[in-house]
This record gives sequence, structure tokens and C-alpha cells, in this order.
Amino acid sequence: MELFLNILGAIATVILAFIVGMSYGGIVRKITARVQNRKGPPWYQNFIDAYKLYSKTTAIHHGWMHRMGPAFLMVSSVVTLMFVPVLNNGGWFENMNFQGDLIFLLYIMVFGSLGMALGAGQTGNPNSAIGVTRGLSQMVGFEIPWVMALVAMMIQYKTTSITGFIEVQQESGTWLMFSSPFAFIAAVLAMLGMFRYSPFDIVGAPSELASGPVSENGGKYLFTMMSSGSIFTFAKLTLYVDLFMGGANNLLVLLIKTFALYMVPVLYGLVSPRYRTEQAVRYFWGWPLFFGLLAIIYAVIF
Amino acid sequence: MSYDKDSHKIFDFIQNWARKHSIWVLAYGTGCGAIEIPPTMTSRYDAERLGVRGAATPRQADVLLITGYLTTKTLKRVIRVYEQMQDPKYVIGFGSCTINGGMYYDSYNTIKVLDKYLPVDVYINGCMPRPEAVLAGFAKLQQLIAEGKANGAQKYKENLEWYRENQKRISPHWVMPEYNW
Amino acid sequence: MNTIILIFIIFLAGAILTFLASNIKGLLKEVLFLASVIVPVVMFFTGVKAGDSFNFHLAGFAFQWEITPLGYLFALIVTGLGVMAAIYAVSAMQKTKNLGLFYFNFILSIMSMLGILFSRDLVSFFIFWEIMTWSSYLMVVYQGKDVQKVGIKYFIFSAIGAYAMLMAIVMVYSLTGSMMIDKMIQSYAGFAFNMQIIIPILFLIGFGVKSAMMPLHVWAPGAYSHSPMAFTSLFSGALSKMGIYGMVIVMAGMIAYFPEGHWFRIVIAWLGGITAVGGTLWAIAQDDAKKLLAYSSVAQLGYIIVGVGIGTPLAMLAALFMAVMHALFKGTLFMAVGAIEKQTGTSNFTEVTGLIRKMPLTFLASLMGIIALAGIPPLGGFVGKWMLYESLIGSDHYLLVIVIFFSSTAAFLYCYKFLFGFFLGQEEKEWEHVKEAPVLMVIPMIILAGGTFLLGTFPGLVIKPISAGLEQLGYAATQGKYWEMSMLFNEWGDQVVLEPILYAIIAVFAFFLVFLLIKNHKNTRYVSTKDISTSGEVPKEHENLTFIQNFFQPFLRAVEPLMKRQIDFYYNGFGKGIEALFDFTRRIYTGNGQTYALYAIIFVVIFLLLKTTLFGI
Amino acid sequence: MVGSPVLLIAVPLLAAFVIPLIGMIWKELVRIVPGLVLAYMLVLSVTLLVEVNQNGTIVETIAGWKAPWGINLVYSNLTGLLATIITTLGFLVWMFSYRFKRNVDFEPAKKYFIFLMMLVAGATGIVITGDIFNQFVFIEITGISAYALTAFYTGRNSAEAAFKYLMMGSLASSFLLIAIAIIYSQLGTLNMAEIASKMHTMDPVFKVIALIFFITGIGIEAEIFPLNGWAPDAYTEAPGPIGAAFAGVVVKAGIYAVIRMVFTLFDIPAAHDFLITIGLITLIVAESTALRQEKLKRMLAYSSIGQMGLVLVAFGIGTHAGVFAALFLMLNHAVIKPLLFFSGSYLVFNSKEKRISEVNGLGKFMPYTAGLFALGSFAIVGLPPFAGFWSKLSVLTAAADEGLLLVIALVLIVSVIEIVYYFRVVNRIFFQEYNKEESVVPHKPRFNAIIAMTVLAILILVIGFYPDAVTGMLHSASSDLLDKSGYIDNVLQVGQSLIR
Repeated sequence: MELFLNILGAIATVILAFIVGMSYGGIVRKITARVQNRKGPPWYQNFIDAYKLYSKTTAIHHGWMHRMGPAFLMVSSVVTLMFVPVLNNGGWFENMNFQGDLIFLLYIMVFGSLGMALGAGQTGNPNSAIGVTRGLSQMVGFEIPWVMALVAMMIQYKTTSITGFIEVQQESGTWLMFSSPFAFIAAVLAMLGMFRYSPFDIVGAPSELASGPVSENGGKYLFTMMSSGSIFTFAKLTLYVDLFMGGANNLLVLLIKTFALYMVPVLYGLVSPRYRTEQAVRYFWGWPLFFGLLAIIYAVIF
Repeated sequence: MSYDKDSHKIFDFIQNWARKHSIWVLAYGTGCGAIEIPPTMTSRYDAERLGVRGAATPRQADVLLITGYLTTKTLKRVIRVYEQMQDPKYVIGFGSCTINGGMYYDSYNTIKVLDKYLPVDVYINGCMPRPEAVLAGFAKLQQLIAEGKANGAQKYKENLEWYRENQKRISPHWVMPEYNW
Repeated sequence: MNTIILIFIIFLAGAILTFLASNIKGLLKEVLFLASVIVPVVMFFTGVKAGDSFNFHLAGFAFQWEITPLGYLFALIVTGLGVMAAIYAVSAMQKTKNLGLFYFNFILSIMSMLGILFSRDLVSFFIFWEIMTWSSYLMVVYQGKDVQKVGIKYFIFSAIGAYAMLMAIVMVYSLTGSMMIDKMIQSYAGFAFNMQIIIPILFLIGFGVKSAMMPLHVWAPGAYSHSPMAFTSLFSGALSKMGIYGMVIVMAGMIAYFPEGHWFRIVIAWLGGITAVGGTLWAIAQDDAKKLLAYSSVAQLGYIIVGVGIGTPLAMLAALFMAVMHALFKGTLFMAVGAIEKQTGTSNFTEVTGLIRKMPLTFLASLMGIIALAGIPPLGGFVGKWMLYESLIGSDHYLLVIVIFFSSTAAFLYCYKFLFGFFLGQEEKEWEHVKEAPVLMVIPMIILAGGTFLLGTFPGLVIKPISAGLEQLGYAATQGKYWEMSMLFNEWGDQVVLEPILYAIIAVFAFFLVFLLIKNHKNTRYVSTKDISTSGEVPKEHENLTFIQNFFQPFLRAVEPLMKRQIDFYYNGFGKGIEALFDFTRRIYTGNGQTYALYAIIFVVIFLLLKTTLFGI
Repeated sequence: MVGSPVLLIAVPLLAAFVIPLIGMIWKELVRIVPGLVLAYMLVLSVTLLVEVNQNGTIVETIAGWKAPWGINLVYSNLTGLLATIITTLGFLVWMFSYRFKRNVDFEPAKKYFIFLMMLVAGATGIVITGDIFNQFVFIEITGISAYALTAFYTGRNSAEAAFKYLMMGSLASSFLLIAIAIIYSQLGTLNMAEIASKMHTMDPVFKVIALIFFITGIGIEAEIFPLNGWAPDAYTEAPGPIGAAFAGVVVKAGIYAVIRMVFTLFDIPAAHDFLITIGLITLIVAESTALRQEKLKRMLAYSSIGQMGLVLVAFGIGTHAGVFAALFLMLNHAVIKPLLFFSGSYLVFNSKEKRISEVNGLGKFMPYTAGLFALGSFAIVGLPPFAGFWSKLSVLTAAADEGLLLVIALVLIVSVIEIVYYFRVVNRIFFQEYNKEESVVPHKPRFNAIIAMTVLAILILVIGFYPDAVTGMLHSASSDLLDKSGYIDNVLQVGQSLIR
């Protein structure tokens, strides 16, 4: 019975993440439009797109890896979500997190991109491969400050579990973004790369790479990717909120916090042109790295 | 649309509604009409509010937008792109040139009537058609989709031999993969 | 007769018999070869248990061969991988010239590795070490390409390492009067301070060369890529582990003396870290699969060295676990490259692409190997990486965590390059005829890849022998419950560690796979890789659109400052300088009789003049 | 009882004079008789060695004159061992060079074997004689035959090499004579044992001067740097087997003379350090020079010199372990280096320049010979499980016992250099393409040569796998060398202890 409830909780989490992620995507489109002095699509435009993609025929495939690529991506997103406690008080939305899950997350988060990259590779489209190399390079870039921030946090609070961090924040009453500011700054700067908005949208790069890794995927493949991207966005945002912003006691708080956080990469992206790959990589090894080091020093000293 | 033979009516309705409000456009932009696409998409006319949005590759696109004249040399490419698109798919002929050749009516190297080579769902008249006309064209397409009448792809499939014959007349060295879905 | 000595005798006799039979037509030599690898291994597993020993005296030195728990663990790697590689080799090396030499050296390598693991005295340790060195050296030069450059480099570095070790050995001998490893460890604390530093450093040079530690790694890429792939899997998988084994032993000797966080340990750990980063970056830049894997081996060994250098129980556990894993997945990958090279004739990414549908089993094995290498759950590589991170954080080596993480993230780049370069991308007409590798080559790959999967799900299988080995080294703090040290395991106990995660992943994965398939399996059909969206153009048969040249150029441009200085450059300069110097000494011998006579006179005169200084009279 | 030690000298000398005569009976006898003689010597030396091992040192007086008045021969564990090495090698050289070149006709063969006999006789004499002037004579005999053998191939280069050798040899003789004269004038005796027993009475200044002249004189034979300029030329230009004989026989005798001086005759402790220093310099210079050689035999020659330097270092350590190591090195060198010269001389058989680059790919055509060369290379650089490893290990442990860490480090560094140049050649032989036309098939070794090489290879493997086969002998030999008073007693009290 307990297992059944757990599974039910997991499914509920996924659905929630899907809905929230998709809505956020739509809202971002709306915001982008408003910034550009347009009316923009309705906030639910992403749902329409998703459904349309789902209803399209998918008549071709380039082989098994190509078919499994989106599934890999989805697995990665869902598993990531499973390990992120959505709400503080546990219950249905706590799912599978365990002591030390941060390191696990770091790896499982890449798993999907690699699987997707394999799928993209099998299509034989050169644009896909170029996009993949860019994505992997950029990943090496932003993972460094991100991990530095996490390590600094681990040093400072002697825990490697996300729930551990939430507990720390509940006990002390302050958000970790205030008690370890440098780690937060490093993490947020890394987040810019993680969300792949401008200026770090070098993977898709519609005008030069024809959307890169996904260029051979349409219909249901694209639907899977789109929804997994939404889930992944939600999972990442929740992770940040859990780590730095004290988690959330109910859904409304969660939505406010995640949305506020989400605006950082979105708004930064709106006013930035695109970097070249090596510029993007080097960007993360500049100030973000510096803040990461500061964070570690700060953590070691205090 | 009546593609999925085993689908139900209400399902059709939802599908068509979604398709209608989410039109991903692959703009074939080498004709002079391509200049009208940016104003259509950007803030002045903002096609995105109708759900119209650019797509990067034929695999993702719903609509193939032929912006203006089509030379005999590029016809092959356009056909290839069209055949790579996934069902359901639509073609919009953009400008007079796609209807009857327009100002290139006597040119030796443009094709005159696009419909002989690709199943056009909606024509947008004008030389050039202004963005308002383009939006009107999209609205027409949406209407046709909602009614389930935008079935050019099916027509193409059914009359493939006829289309191929016309196409091969323009491109004598025809080396293209088979179209069989 | 003692089983231990019998094992060695069978190895030796088998090697010689195979060598002699190599000119006989038919399958005799193959049968002999397999028999002389498998029979002793079977004897090892059935007739020998930890604690057995064999003692004798030779040339005034006491020899003691004993099977220790740690040795048993490494022997598992050597024998397991050895048998697999042997089976693979029989098929892979067909129709090669000079097979006798190959088989001879192959058997001798396995024998010498087992010998190293059995030796409890430094003399036989060194003897087997050297046998291992020259037999592997003969493998490196076996194919006759670049022998002067690659082969000599390998042997010079091996010799430098071996002689550094020999120096340490004789120093230990002069200090303790005994060649026993146990004696050395016991009396280590009583050595003079300079000896306490010098001896481990000398040992470290010796072991560092074999385990390709920066800056002693320069031989590795050439040697790994030039030896036959059937041997390289063993070379990289097992032979390099001997360096690790030695390090573990030396560290165990020092453990009592150097406290945690002593600068000496930190230096070793950082050397390992630099090795990992450097190896990874250079692997990314390679266009040849063998070179890529060779640099990757360097990097992977770097992780292990980090673990050994840190030296906490968990770090040791991580290092040894990673050693086992590395043997498994690197064996698989080198075998896969060998299979591809055999089927296509090249191992260069820029030449061969799109083999996934031609060699699906090889791809499967490579995929699993790569996933394990990258340390992605649920395969075994992750468990090792996890423990390494945990131990590094637990022992306050924060910057090392970053370094290691950087290296293992950057490793994704070459992992992808490996899979993409060979298997994905455009399917070429040139490689249309390529078939799956012979079954004898595929089976070992699949078995080894399955091993990574097994260990990822049930790490307890090797953690038990590892913890037995660690107890032998004196890590008795946790009473045999090593899994409890790592947070990864204590959640679920020793056996079923990652099962829930695994099930979850499998369930979700299966769900979406089914979703994708059932919904449209009827309508979905395969289209070739020429049918891609290329702006309407139809690629011709001969046009290869695969993007593989300068694959990671932007990334490499970003890390250019790190890669500008190659250590090889300095070594070459040093070598050239030495040769020039020797060319100068060579001119002492002018070839002129008068000069020689003059030398003799000067010799006498000098000594007559300096007789008081020299002879004290 | 097969014979007495004197026969070890007398028989080959006699044979040397008889060879031209019996050549008149049947030409082939010129080749056969030396073999018989050497075989006899081999049997005799081994028997005597066994006997010495059981009963103690044999001191043989010539013509009934007791020491110190008469000439005497000392056949002890040490000298017996060296004599056995020399005779064994002599026999193997004969076997190898029995029709070394098919076209060598009667006249050169006669000369060749005459001088070979004299060479062996002289070397044996140097080792077993107990009289210092007698030793000088034997050095001269060895030298003269060596000059002649160097010039065996009548050519410009051979003649030049032989002339250099001759010149240096004459220099050596003069120095030796001076030294002997000094000693005789001071002590009034030429018997080694008596000199040793009276040495403490000698004026230190004369003592040192005598030692310096001695070492210089013998050092030329023993290839000490910088007195060894003749050696590379001689080794290169002499026939292959003679190179082996030089490395195995002549040098060993020279080294013996040096250590006899240092250990027994003179009581100067600083001489040991001197040996270490000069040995190290010899080792380093020779090995570094060998690295830059282009000719195979010349490389082997420098390697040989280097090995002798190492032997001197080991002797210089002066302890039992050091002497043991040195003797072990000599033994191994006497086994390995001839193998290298034998096989090497076939590898460059057809080439005129004898360059290393000409051995490319020969492993394909003469796998056995090339394999043996590789075996020899592996052994001489000290790779286990071959013979050279044990001697190198003994040297290092002996040095470590005395705390000579710098020596160990230098020896090991030089070993790396050694590895480099040997493996360059091995690589070329086996793993590079044959760079001449296929039609030029290399010269295959003859049956007798193969046997000679195989014997040496087997010895290498036996010593390598079971060093205890020889260590007992070496240990007693090294005790013998270090037992100075025992030597004096044995020789001077010959009347009382042994009736012979």
C-alpha cells in the first residue's frame, strides 16, 4: 500500500512538474513578447504546441539510438525530479531523496543529455553533432562553478542531502542564499548556462545549427523532449529553491519562489546576444569560478 | 482532418483545434517575398499571437511557406523539403509568382504554377503581399484546418504520379528517394 | 607439489610450448595458448586460497610467495581480464605473423602479474616486475610501427621507474637486512627521516611510471595504442594496476607514519588529480580511438592515484573499486576498438563512421563501457566516483573534488566522441560490407560489459574482497563493514545497494520506450542517414556529412592555455641534450693512437702528482 | 688426477708451436688440434677446481724451487675459477671459429689458432702465476698474440687498430717493468706472496709510485679509463670471436692482475676508493660513449669497457659481498658478452661498415641468432630472469650495505643508458623492415657456431633461473681473494703444507 502511494505521489509530482514547466515556458514566451513590444501567444501556447506535436505522425526513425534518445532525456528528467523534494513537509512530493543524493543528481542530470546526444548522433545530421559538441563543452563550463557552489555548501553545512539543506534552513530560519551568498552567486551564474537561454543558447542556435541536436526530431520525439525539458526545468528550479531559498511549505510558495528564480536566466537572456562556444566556456571559468572559490574559502573559514 | 481512420470525432476536433493554433512555419525564403516574413513575425504584426512560429527543420514544421518565385533549379530542393515534413503538413503559396508566374510569367527558369508540383493549400495574392495579407492567409489556413479541409498532403499522396511527372519535366535528372508514406 | 609454484611452472611451460608450436599449422598453438592461460587460472581459483604460501631461498635471498587478500583481489582482475583477453586474442590475432612471440609474451605478462601479486619479498617482486616490463615492451613493439620512438620511450620510462624502485629496494635491504615487504613496513617507522622520505618517493616513481602518473605518463599513449588491442585491454586494464597495487602497499607502509593530510600524501593526490585533468584534456583532442582510450586510461588511473594518495579507508575503497571497474570497462573498450580495427582496418574516427547497425553488439558493449567510464548511474563507474567524492569531501580536500569533477565532466566529451566517431553519424558506403566481429571477440566484450552492470547493481560483490584486502593493510577500524562507510550503501546495506534506483530508472525508461514504440510502430520506418534535413539537398552516396574533424575545437580553444605546454617536449629536449653531451664524451676516444698514449702518460703524471691527496701517503 | 696446473700453460704453448708442424701432415689438423687442447684444458681446469674446492689451494712449484726463490703457480678457488672461465671461453671461441669464414684458407687459419693458443696460455698464466715477473711475461705473451689477432684481417683499419694496441701495450709493459723494478729494488723479491708479506716494510712513497705504475700498466690491459683507447678499435677490427675472447679472456686476466695488486700485494686502503672512483668514471664514460656509436661491435666494445668499470666498482667496495658481486659480474660478463659478440658478428657478417643500421629486420632471416642476441642484450642490461640481473642486484646490495647511495644511483642511471642502446639494436633487428634487397640473404651461422652460442645461452638461462648453481663457487672464490694471510701462508709454507 505504501509503495502504491509512493508511486501515486511520483506520478502526481511528474504531472505537476509537467504542468508547471509548460506554463512557465508559455509565460516566458509571453514575457519575451511583451519585452519586445508584442502581444505574444497566450500562456497556454506551449500546451497547444505539445498537443499538436503529439498528434503529428512520426513516420520515420534513424535507428534505435535515435528512437531511444528522447526516452533517455525523459528518464533523466523524471529521475532528477524524483530526487528533488518538492515540498518541505515531505509526504507525497518527497519521493526518493536520500542522504548524499546531490552527487547522484549531478550525474543523473547529465545522463539525459548524453542519451539524447547519442540519439542525435545516430541521425547523421552534422548540425546535431555540432550542437552536441557545443552542449557538452558548455556543460563542462558551467558544471565547475555549480559543483564549487555545492561543495562549498556541503562543507559549510556538513550534509550532502537536499533534505538536509532544507532542515538546516528551517532550523536557522535564514535562507542559505543569505548565509552563504558566494555559493548562491556562483550557482546562479552556473544556472544561466544550465537553462540555455541567451547568451548561452549555443546548442540549439536556430539560425546557424537548425536547432542542433533536435533537428531530426519532430512529432512525438519533439513532444517527449519538450515535456521532459519542462519537467527538467521545474526540477532544477525546485532544486535551487530547496538548496538556497529555504524550500517551500506549500505549492503556492513554491511557485512564487521558482518563478522568481526562473526570471534570472530569462531576463538576462532577453538582453543578451549569443556567445561563441569558447566564450561561453570561458565565461564560466571567469567570475563564476571566482565566486565559487570565494564560496569555498568562505565555507572553510566559517 | 481525417487521417487517423480509427479516431473519433471529438478527438478530431481537439486535434484540429490544436493544429490550428500551433502553426510552425518553415519559410522557404529565397524568393523576394522573404522580406515580408520578418515584419510578419516581429512586433508590428506579431504572428506568434496566432500560434504561428518559425521552425528550423522540415521535421518539425507544419507549413511550408513558398515565398515568391521558384526557379527550376530550386524546385527539387523544395520538393525534397516538403517530402521530409511529417504529416499533417500544409503548403502556402506566397505572392503572385506561385499562382501564375506573376512578373516572371515569361521567364525561362522559373516555374509558373506551383500547384502543379506541390499541393498548395492556401495562396496569398499580391506582389508582394503585405503582412496583413500574410496574416489573412494564415487565418484562412487555420480556418481550413479547423474544418478539416486543408488536406493537400493527402491529395499529393493520392496523385503522386501526376505530381512526379510534372516535377520530372522540370528536373530531367531526377535522383530523389522514393516518397512512400 | 605446492599449487602456487605449479601455477607458475604451467605458465612458463605453456609459454615456451606455445612459442615452439607457433610454426605448426592448425589450431595446436591456439589450443596450447588458451590452455596455458586457462588451466593455471582455474588452478588458481580452485586450488589456492588466501594465506597459502611458498618459501624458498635463491642467491642468498629469502623468497616468499603468499596469497594475500589484497593480492587475491588484484589477481581477480588479472585472471578475469586475462582469460577474456586471451579468448579475444585467439580470434583477433588470426593470420598475424609471428604469433608465437605474441602468445609467449601474453602468457608471460599474466604470469608476471600474478607473480607480483604473490610476492611478499621485494626481490621476487622486482623480478616479476621486470618480466612484466619486458614482456609488455615486446608487445608494444610487436607490430613494428614506430618501435624506436614508442618502444624505446616505454622501455626507458619503465627502466627509470624500475631502477628507482630497485634503488629503494636495496636501500630497504641495507636498512633492514631483509627483503621482506612485511619487514619493510614494520621497520619503516624506525628509519631515519631522510630515508622515510626518499624510499617512498623512489617507490612512487617506480609505481608511478607503470600507473602512468603525471609527469611520468608520456610513454602511455604511444605504448597503449601501438600494442595489439588484444593485449592493450590487458595492458591498460590489468598491467597498469600493478602500479596501483604497489602504491597501495607502499602507502600501507607509510600509513602508520604519515598522518592524514600530510604533505606527502597531498602531493601524491594532487599528482593524481593533475594526471586526471591532463589525461582527459588530451583524450578529448585525439582523433585516434586507441590514443583516446590511452589518454583516458591515464586519466582514470589519475582518479585511482588520488584515492590512494588520500589514503583514508573510504578513499582506498574507492580507489580499489575504481581499479576493478577500470579493468572491466577499459578492457571492454579496447577490445571494441580492436574489433573495429579488425573489421575496418582503421581506428581513426575521421575515417570510419556509422557502424552502429553493422556492429550492434560491439556498440552495445562500448556503450556500457562508456557509461561505466563516464560514471553515470546505474553502471559501476558511478559507485567508484561516488565513493571518491565522498572520501574527498570527508577528508577536506575540497579543491581536489573540483579538479576531479572537472575531469570527469570533461570526460563526457571524449566518451561521446568515442561512441559518435565509430558508431553514430553517417553510414558510409565504404563501410557497407563491414560485419559484426567474430563471436569469440564479441563474447569477452559482452561479458566484461555485463560485469560493469553487475558491479553497478551489486557493488558488494567486490567490496567484500576489497575490504578483506584493506584489513590486511591495517585498516581495521570499521570491523569489516566497509559499505557502512559510504552513505551510498548504508541506506540499503551491503548487497542490494542501488536496486531501487535502478528499478525506478528501468521502469521510467521502459515506459517511455513503450510509449514511443506502441503508439506508432506500424507507421514508423527506418530511413537512412542520407535522409536528413539538409536544406533540401540530397546527399550523394560518396558525400560524408559526418561532423568529426576538429570535433571539440571550441572547447579545446577554451582550454588552450592548459594544453600549450606538453611535458613530452621537455623530455625530448632533455633526451637531446643528453645525447649531445654524450656525443661530446664520445670524442674523448679520438681514434688517434698518440692521444691515447698521451692519456696514459697524463694518467700516470696526475696520479704521481696527486698521490698524497689520493692515497694519503 | 688429470694433470697439474702447469699443464694449463704448458700444453697450449706447446700446441702453439706444434700447430705449424702438424699442419704439414693434414691441413684440417690445424683446426682440430687446438680444439682438443682446449678441451683438455677445460677438463683439467674444472677437475682442478673441484679438487681445490675439496682440498684447498694447490701451489705448484716449477722445477722444485720453493717459493720465494722459484716460480710457483697458485691454483686457488679464485684463480681456478678465472682459469676455468678462460678455458671455457677459449674452447667456445674455438668451436665458434672453426671455419668461421668458409673461405679462410690454410695459412690464416694456422696463424689464427697459433695466436689463439698463445692468448689462452698467456691469460691462464696471468691468472695462476704466483710470481710478479712471470705475470709480466704472460701479459706480454697475451698482448703479442692479441696484437696479431687484431691485425688478422689484413687491412688498413685492422693494422691501425693493432698498431694502437701495440703502442699502448708497449707503454703498459714499460710501466709494469718500472713498477716491478721498484718493488724488486725495495723488497728484493718477485714472489707475490713474499712481496705481500713484506709490503709493510716498504717505503710508502715507493709503494704508492709502484702501485700507480702497476695500475697504469695493467689498467691498459684491463681497459680502465682513460687507458682503454685501444680497446674499441681492437674489438671492432678483430674477428668477431676474437672480440669475444678479448672481452671474456684478456680483460678478465687484466682485472685479475689489478685486484691481486690491490687486495693482496699492496696494503693501501685508499686504493679501494680509488678503484670505485676510477671504475665509476670508466663506467659512465664508456656507457655514454656506447650510446652514440654507429657500429655494432664498437658499441659492444664500449659496453664491455663499461662492465669492467662496474666490476672495478664492485671490487672497490671491498667487502665480501662486493667481491662476490664483482666476481659474479665477471662470470656473467664472460658468459653474456661472448654471446653478443658471436651473434653480433653474424648479424653484421656481410656488411662492410658493420653499422647498426644494417641489422634492420634481420630477425626475419636468422631468427635463432637474432633471438640469441636479444637474449644476450636482455641479460646484459640486467633484466630478470636472466643471468645479468643477479650480478647487478649483488652489486647494488653490496654497495647499499656500505651506504654508497651515490654509487647505486649512478650505476642505475648508467643502466638506463645501457638499456637504451641495447634495445635500439634489438628493436632494429626484430621490429623494423629489412632495408636491403631481398636477394641479399644474410649469412647463416654454421652448426658449430650455433652450438657455441647455444651453450652460452643455456648458461645464461641456468644462472638466471638458478643462480645458486654458481654462487657457492663465487663465495669461496671471494673468501679466497680476501684471505690475504691465507694466500701468503699457502705459498710460502708450501713445503710444509702440500707436497707436490
